[in-house]
Amino acid sequence: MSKFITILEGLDRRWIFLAMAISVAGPILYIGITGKTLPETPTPTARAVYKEIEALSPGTPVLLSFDFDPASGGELTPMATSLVHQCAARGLRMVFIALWPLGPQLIDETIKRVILADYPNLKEGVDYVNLGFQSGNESVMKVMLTDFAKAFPITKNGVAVGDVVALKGIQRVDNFPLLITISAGYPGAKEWIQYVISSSGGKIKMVTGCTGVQTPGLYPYYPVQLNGLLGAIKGAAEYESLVNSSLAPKDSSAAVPAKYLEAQRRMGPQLGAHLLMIALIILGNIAFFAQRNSKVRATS
Amino acid sequence: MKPSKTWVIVVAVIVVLVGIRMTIGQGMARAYVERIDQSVEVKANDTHGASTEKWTEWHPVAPKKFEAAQKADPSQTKFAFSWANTIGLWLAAFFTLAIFSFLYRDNPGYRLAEAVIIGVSAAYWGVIGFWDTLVPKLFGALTPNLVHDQVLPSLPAPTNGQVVAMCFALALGLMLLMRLAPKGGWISLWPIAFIIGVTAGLKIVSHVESDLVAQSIATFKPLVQPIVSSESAQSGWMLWPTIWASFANILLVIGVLCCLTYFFFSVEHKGVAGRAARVGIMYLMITFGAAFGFTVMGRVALLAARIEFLFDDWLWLIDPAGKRIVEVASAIGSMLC
Amino acid sequence: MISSALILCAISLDSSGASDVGLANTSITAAGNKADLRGKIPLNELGQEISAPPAAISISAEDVAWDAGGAIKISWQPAAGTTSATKWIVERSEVLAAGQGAGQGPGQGPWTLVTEVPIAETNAVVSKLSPDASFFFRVTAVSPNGSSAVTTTKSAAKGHWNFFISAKLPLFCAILLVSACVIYFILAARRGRPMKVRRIAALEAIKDAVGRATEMGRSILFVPGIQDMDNIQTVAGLTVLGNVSRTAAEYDAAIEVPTSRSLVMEAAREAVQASYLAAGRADAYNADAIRYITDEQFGFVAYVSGRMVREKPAACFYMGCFFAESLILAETGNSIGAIQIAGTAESSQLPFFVAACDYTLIGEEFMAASAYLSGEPDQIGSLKGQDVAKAIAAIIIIIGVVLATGAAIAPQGAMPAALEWLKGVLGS
Amino acid sequence: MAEGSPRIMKRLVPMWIAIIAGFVMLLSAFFPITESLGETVGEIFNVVAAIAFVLGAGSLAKVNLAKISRRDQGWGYAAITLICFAITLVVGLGKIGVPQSTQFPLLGWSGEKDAEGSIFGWIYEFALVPITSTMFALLAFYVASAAFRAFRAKNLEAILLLSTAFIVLLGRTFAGVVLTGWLPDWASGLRLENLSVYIMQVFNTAGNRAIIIGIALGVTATSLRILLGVDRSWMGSGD
Repeated sequence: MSKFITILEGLDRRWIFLAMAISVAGPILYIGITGKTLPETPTPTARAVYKEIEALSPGTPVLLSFDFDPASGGELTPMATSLVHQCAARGLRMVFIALWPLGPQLIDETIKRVILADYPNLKEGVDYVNLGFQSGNESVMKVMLTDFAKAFPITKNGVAVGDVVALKGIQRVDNFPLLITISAGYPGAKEWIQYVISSSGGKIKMVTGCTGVQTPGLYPYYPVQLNGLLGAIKGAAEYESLVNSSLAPKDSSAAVPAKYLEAQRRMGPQLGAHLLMIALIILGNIAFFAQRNSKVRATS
Repeated sequence: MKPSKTWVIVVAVIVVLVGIRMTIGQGMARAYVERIDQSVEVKANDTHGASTEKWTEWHPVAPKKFEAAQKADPSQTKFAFSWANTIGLWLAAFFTLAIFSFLYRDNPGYRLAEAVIIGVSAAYWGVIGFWDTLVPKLFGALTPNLVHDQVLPSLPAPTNGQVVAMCFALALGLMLLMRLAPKGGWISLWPIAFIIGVTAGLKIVSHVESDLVAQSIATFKPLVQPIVSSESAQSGWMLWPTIWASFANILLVIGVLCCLTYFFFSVEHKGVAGRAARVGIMYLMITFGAAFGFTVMGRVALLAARIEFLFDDWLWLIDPAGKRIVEVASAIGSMLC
Repeated sequence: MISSALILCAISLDSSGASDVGLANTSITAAGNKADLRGKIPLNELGQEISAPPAAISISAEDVAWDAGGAIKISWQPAAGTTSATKWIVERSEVLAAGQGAGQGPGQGPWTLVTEVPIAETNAVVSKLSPDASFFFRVTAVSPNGSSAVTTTKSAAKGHWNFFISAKLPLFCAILLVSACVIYFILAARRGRPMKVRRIAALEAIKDAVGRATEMGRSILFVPGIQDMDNIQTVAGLTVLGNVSRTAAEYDAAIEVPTSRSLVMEAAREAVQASYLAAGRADAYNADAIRYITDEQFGFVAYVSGRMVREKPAACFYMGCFFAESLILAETGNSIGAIQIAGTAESSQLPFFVAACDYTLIGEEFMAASAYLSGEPDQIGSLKGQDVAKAIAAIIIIIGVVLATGAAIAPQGAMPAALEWLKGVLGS
Repeated sequence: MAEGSPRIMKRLVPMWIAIIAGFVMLLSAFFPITESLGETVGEIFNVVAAIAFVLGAGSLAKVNLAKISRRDQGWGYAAITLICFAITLVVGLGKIGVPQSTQFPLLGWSGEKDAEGSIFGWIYEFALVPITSTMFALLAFYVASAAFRAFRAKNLEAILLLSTAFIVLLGRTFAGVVLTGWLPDWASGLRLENLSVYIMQVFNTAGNRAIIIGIALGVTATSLRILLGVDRSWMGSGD
């Protein structure tokens, strides 16, 4: 036992790194090969996101802001997929924008993955439109408050927004009853709340999918300024299972396409890593107490 | 410095394993593309007549599609093997492994990846700044015809205000660049002073409005929050939910006030203030612990994405998205199931 | 009475929304596509009112007072009785010279769609109209069966400019109050009133860290965050850098500042150079030690962590706006045994700095660091002013909580009104 | 350095520029005529920042060229950095390999700079993305080693820190459901997944709210110190 403690005390952190690599890679291989995923029970914040979108009648315009880049794609791409999936199934008019320079590509990828693949009858420019990226962070949001077309004068394809059917009746950002943001940092959900939601006087509701780091910082805004929140991959998995179960045809037992299971697949490595973290914290404390006891004995 | 023996062994083992993988089944890490023939009708206008513009683009496609097409017609030309993307895939895998190797220690592989990323990303952001900011904003306002005719035909004409603003921006930028001139470099402090002043002025408004006032108002919570049963309003308060909701509000209000006490600068942390500050620290520690726990999730997801890249796109071990006709993984899978 | 094909399209788009209610989800849910539904639903099968809805009885438009200018509020009175209409379409027209706009009303030009509002609402605010021009407005009720007759304003309305935005008065007062507290104590300090502040361990450690770097003959690493100059944390980080580099110049320690923005590099150079000058060590200043690396977050981190492992700085300062890179930097710094002092207002990153650094300045402490380090009485005075503002905020919170509690216990009493009044005064 | 004028030009003028610019921006928020000034200044800032890239690029080139010419240790890597920088800049600014845009096929420069087929897009996909996202993924490892070292029950604060992290970690995975899922409905509040939500809603909200309020005051005071010319350390401490 004492030998074990000595090893723990002087443990090279590279062993921890190795353990982490194994506990993440193992489940990925297992799930990747067998295709089994863990079940999910949605929490209220994830259910709220689902409910807000479901509450809109078909044809309602929604603003989707992709404020992230591929570096956070691991957490946020599954959310983007499911959010667009539900909006498309609900028949909402989707207006995509990005305040991160790499956002427009991610929008295109999501459109390709969900809309073009499964909702081919939705028309670009009518049922959805990608307005691309605008630089300026929160100043873009402020412009949107007074003049949406000024903030996003042209679509990603270079069409003037005045000619886009999907934007009919959109004068200001508060013409969108719902704002959906997918956010990885600055500018992101917090800035949307600060500059848009708090100035709109309750006209716009907002739901967000964000990284794990941002989640605690956004809880103070829920549920008053923020109506729904997907925190990290767990939130993504909960919401994904909600969307999948509501959209699955009741009579058929056809398997859900793998692209709609991305978040739930990621929960496997998540479990492995979390268990490792917990083990590490316990081991660290065993080492700490053993050390302290031996010190106490030495001094007495 | 010569790479140590351990490194030679580690690299050799990886190379051997990858070599074995390449020879089993379908092999690994190849990229395919699909030919897209673009054809666009151009309407006539003042400068040119009507024409049909044609060109070819190659877009990435799943290996499965290539194999299916090849099976149906071995001489097809719609799908093709892509050298550029295959090399890119191997390069990406190398960079991924090189960065991971930093966890063991600094090494030539990491230094190479580091050197590449600094050069590439600095230039990347310079290019983005040029095409996304300078062209539409600065040139779009000062030389609108050039931008309109060459790059962005749909850019709206600039307003007078925009032209004035961009002239001002250009002047500030030139002052900044005076740093490079042999004399008069001190003038570059002026634009910096302007930016610092503007930032300070703007941030006062936004922080007081959305943080100070809004967050204070959000704390106006009743310490007793009666929860009335929704089924029968006659039954009065529901005991347990009421107690819980009230308790949560009390904890919240105490927490906010104690944490604020911790931030007082002119009061020593002694006596009543000291005790309140200590409670405040406890709240902060719980806040930090929760944030830490949540972050672990996100970080693991990112690691999982990279490992999936290695297993899926590079090694062709797993295939969650169904991009290939996989026989290695499905064989193992049927064994496990 | 539909004026353009585009609006027709909008109406038919919306018809699916209405039929969603009327047909109780028989056809839409599976399709999820409005285009298919156009013209598909036989109107008579709805079993409801077949004719178009009644028009609004009257309409008026007036300038919104004390706004940002150019906004007009349009109000109308709907016809009595229930209707199957789902929304109002609001349109505007500029006032045209006589003779133009043939076929329309007098002086009314082509109508442009302004907004659509649910049928339950009876007013709409149109903003950002050119404040010099006058406009006519008209509303149309729209149901799945068609649209009503239009109701047009009798005279043109104009959105006037105003001098001050009254809705922002509470905010203005709040800023004034906080500023007054800060300025009062700055002036008091200048008059010689003694100001005491509690000690902050992290700030006292800065001098020691610089001293240790000097003793060991190693460099100091200072990272002013990864955001640009339009972030106040970067500015605060640079003010700390001004103070730290002064100490470094006095101790003759080498300081290295990698930045992730060109502008920040330029500003950091100005701050450090002036500090060396003030310390009488202008000759020791090396501009190349303050260098731009890359704007890319993780490219920057790759450089800084590689540099740390190779150069082994004795002290690392992270002062500014940080995101995910915080832990990579702090863990790498920890592995080389550097003294690490961090400060940020990015609350999501505080846990990592707290876990991996020796000292961390939390939020407001970081903002106050420059004032502390300078030791100048007027700057210390401003901290006292900040405290008074904080105490006022705490008192307002307590009053609000008392009112809210009263309102919850006695919803019929005067408390709810008082609570609303307080919120209104604060600008909510 | 010249005598006489420098003190005014180098210290006094910048200070007043900052003071005037700051107060104009502060007040502009309250008057309709100037309300949109913030947006305009935001655009100006972006353009200035883009122009400043010339300075950054200059510094990058200078530092690396010096390394190469001095044959410093690792000068080869400096050369690689410079080569990568030059290549990316050229293919990006020149839009090399970018196909025509389908909207305006006659305009040679209208294609997307990172469109499929462009070299810039290739560099982005196969160098920039893998390196940056792997760098980001390193965090998973550092989170583990930081937790092992720092989460030790040294005192009450540390115990709170580690036990909260513990509950959140457990509550946010399937493990939480397994461990406490058996609790009956009336005690469902004690289930780990619910517990972590309560922690977020009560303690985390309280802590973050106080931090946010504190920062708001800190920002106001910091900005005021700069705008009143009290804190001039951004242009060097001292006089």
